[in-house]
Amino acid sequence: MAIDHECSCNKNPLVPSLCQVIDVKQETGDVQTYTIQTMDGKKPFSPLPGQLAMVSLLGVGEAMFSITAQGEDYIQCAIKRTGLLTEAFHEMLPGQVIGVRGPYGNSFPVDDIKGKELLFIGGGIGIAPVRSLIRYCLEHREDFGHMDILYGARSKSDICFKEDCLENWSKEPDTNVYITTDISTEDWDGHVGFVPSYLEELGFQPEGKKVILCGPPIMIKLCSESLIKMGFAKEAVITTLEMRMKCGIGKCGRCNIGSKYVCLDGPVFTLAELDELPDEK
Amino acid sequence: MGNLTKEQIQDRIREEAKKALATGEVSCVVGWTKTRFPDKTKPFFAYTDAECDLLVWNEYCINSTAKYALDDRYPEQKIGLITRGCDSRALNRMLKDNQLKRENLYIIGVVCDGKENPVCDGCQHKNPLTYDVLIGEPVEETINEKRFTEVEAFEKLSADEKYEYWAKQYDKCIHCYACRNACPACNCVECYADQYRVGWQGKAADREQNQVYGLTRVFHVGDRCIECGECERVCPMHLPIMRQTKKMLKDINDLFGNYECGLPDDSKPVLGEYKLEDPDEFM
Amino acid sequence: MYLAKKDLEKALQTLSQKAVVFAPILETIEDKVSDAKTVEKKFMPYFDGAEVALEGFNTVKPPKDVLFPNVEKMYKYKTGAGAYIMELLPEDSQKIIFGIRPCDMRSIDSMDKVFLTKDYVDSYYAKRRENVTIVAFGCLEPSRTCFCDSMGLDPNQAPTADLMMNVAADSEFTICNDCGTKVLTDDGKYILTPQTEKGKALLEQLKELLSDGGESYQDTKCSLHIVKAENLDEKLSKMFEHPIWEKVTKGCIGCGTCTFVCPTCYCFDIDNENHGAEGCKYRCWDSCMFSDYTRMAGGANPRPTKKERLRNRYLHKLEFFNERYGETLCVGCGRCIESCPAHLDISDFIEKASLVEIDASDYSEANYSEGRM
Amino acid sequence: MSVKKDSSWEPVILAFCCNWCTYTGADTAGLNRMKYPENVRVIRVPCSSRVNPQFILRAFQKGADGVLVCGCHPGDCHYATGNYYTRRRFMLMQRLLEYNGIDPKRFQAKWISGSEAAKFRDTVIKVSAEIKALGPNTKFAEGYYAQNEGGNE
Repeated sequence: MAIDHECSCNKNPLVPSLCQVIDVKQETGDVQTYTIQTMDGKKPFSPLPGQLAMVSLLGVGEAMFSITAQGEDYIQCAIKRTGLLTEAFHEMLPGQVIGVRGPYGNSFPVDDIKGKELLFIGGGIGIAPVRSLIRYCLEHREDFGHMDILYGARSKSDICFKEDCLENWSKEPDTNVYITTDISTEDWDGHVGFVPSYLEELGFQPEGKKVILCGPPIMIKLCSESLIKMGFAKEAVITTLEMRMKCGIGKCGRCNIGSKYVCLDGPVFTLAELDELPDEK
Repeated sequence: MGNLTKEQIQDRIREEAKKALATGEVSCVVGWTKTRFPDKTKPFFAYTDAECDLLVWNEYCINSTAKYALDDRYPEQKIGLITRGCDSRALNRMLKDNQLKRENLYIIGVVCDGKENPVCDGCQHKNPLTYDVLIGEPVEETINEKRFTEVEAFEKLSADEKYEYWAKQYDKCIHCYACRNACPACNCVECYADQYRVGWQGKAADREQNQVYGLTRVFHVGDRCIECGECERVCPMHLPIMRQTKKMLKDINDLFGNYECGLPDDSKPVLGEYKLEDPDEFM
Repeated sequence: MYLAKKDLEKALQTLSQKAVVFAPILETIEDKVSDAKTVEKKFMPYFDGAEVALEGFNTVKPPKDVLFPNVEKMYKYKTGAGAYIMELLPEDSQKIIFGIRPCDMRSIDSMDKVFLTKDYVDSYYAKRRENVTIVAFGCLEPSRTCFCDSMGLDPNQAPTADLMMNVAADSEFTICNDCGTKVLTDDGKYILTPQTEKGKALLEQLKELLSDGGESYQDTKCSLHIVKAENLDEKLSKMFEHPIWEKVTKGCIGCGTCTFVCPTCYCFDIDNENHGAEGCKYRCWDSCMFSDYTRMAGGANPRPTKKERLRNRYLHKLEFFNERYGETLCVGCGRCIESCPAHLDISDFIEKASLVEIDASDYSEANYSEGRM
Repeated sequence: MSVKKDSSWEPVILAFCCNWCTYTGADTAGLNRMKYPENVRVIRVPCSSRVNPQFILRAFQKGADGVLVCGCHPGDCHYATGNYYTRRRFMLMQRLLEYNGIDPKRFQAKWISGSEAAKFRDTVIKVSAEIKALGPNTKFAEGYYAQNEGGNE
């Protein structure tokens, strides 16, 4: 039996290539952003907005992270400290050698949303995948209509990508940024309240608008309900899922929801697509 | 043997199960029902009278019912359990380990007439030790003179012979953890073996990891083993797991006096207590 | 073409010269303290004097580990100064799986679909698969838990094997003293039918032992015939929240036996083993029945109890795989039925699910258990 | 497993020492410039009963040739009763390991107080000599170094 190697990556998809962390940025108390380059200073690969990278700390483990930004010669991942592996990631210093493979997963449907008005909703670390699309849209600003960005964090100090959220994005043409925090603190004079209620307060018009929604599961659930109440079609709401992943290429079996693999067919789904899947998220 | 035939016991089980459900205090009764194979029964949860009529009693009712009480440690209603001698010891084990509350259990004891299971030949407790109702007349218990003969014989082998034997056995192990999941002494809320990220043992099912798993489990349960033989029965690769646990029990008997687990007394597990006059070999 | 039974050993010896031949062999572990010998039939490399048992029941474990080993090293690495990652691919050695049963052959077809299609090709599996030639053997006596013909297979035929081997139609049988099953008498013949180029090449190696002629025996039937709805996968897709799941999963003890003896279970985990600064990344079989399988770093688990886990396993076999790859993942080999500690029975589930009414809000075993015992 | 039993072979011995007695004893031995074999790696534990039997299995798995557990004499435990549990636990462990083919000399336990520097030295010398006589341990050990080069076959 001869096997046609029609793999999209031309090499062993399960073996990472060596890369280095060239910059570590403390975003919040428990989130760091890593800028990653190949050993010879190149970009590891060019992901589409919303795609994932399998990042491995040799000897500790590997896990899937969304790629939050990319530049000429780097990609960036924002990682929140939640378990043993991410704990180890947080001890990394610039110059750390890591393994990276990818990019995996589908991506935000950039062609579908061209010419549309966009509403980005992010909560907590959920802003990470959304940011990759926001950056893409800002780079191709003329292709997209009006943009609203709604971001909620626990408190001011928990806001990820502070320069982008608090300064840069609101300066962009035809872009509104709304930030809310769950609790009020002395250093915060903006809106206080949870994302779903702020969303209803702001009352966006559904016509010609696409929504990109990402955050903790409960926020996604409540926001989807609010959006549907506001008249958005399920096809117009795009969200991302997370599941435990090991291989990233749809073989190892664990990230399935029904017959779909989050690592291969996801992580980006519309609410309409999610409705088709069994309720095991 | 008790004064009831198998059919009579089966009828009484169904009757008691229905009675228990009728009180409204018991949500379901766990027993056995037929499968498509005449020599196999499967654990069965009866919630209604009609389902109670599917409960059976025959020589193939070999699965332990006790472990299913752990599925819901804080039930809203009592769980009814058809309980043989070994199951009642298993329940005592879990009650003593504070995994269950007696008031959450409704125990229908059945005097056991032996099952098609090799371990039943050495049974020392055919009568349930703990129960709310008892089916059948208690029988006289027999002492198993051969409880440790196999262990004693194995001890006499040379170190290399022993190692080779176990190495071959652990080569067969497929890491399915059936022994753990069937064992009433394995009642930790989260098993160390599921904590792969902590690094107690690797996940690969090779000889070294299997040996570590096997010995760790033996040591974890060795002083609390009730000798029900479930570990050996469920092993799809037929590893002689009891030969290990019985070794622990034999040493405990030799060093710290007569010891049997799962009896309704207030004794503690051997490794959970000490005596000042214990023998000392480390001076 | 046929091979006389007395020449089987010679044939295996001939094949062993060019490849490692995995055949169903009886392995005995002596126990010096009791008379109880443990005899296990398993696929292992053929050696001179091996007790090959083609006939009789199928092996306890399937031969899937020839293609997809229990533990497989993926790459080794070094951390810190001089860090490197070095791929470890399987060696280029030829292997033959000799005497695989039609159900297990069909399960290899399913694994081919998983590992070799859908955007990514798994390099490790591909390398092994290329170097493997498969000789299938038509069942003579299915064990009592076999139901492959209900799942659309024929226990006499494995159309995707390289070489098909059946006993001759005019064979005579005796009952084996050790295992109590039907075996070919010593003067019997095996009919060999090549089905691929690889199979023809194998026949070429054996040509001195072969003679022309012979009809193959095709009359083996499975012992278990089950009711299976035509559109079971569609039906199950509407039954995700059905009360049947609560009932059929109650008895499960949550071990991984069914997944490890299953010929089609292919899920794996990836982990590493460190020795100082060096180490290697390996993958090993994993089981969807374990809590660790889907538990995420924060502790959240989308499948928290055995109900969700067993449901996922059954649906993967009977619905999800159909939707993704167009075939059922259960091949009806019956291993999980024989090995399950709690005596759960997937064939029983298939029957019940086929008979159940989707809209029924209440499900009682009592309504479905009569009439089939 | 490559057996490296030549004359230069030195065993790897792991000693779990209680912080309150043996560790101090080992310290005193050092201060008094007592000589003892350097193939012993000391791991300080808060009490000998801190030593989980799995530590011992894991030590053998990762290449130790012998394991030594040292604690306070019965009655002297800093936590009053810890070493009584140790005593029961490791008497059983030693027997279980022997039952699985490990020479009982490879896993030993000893009571050594903070003032018994000489006993610590003597114990280490004795254990080291005994294990040297037994040779390298291959039982329970991971076959990593043997398979390292060969890839998957």
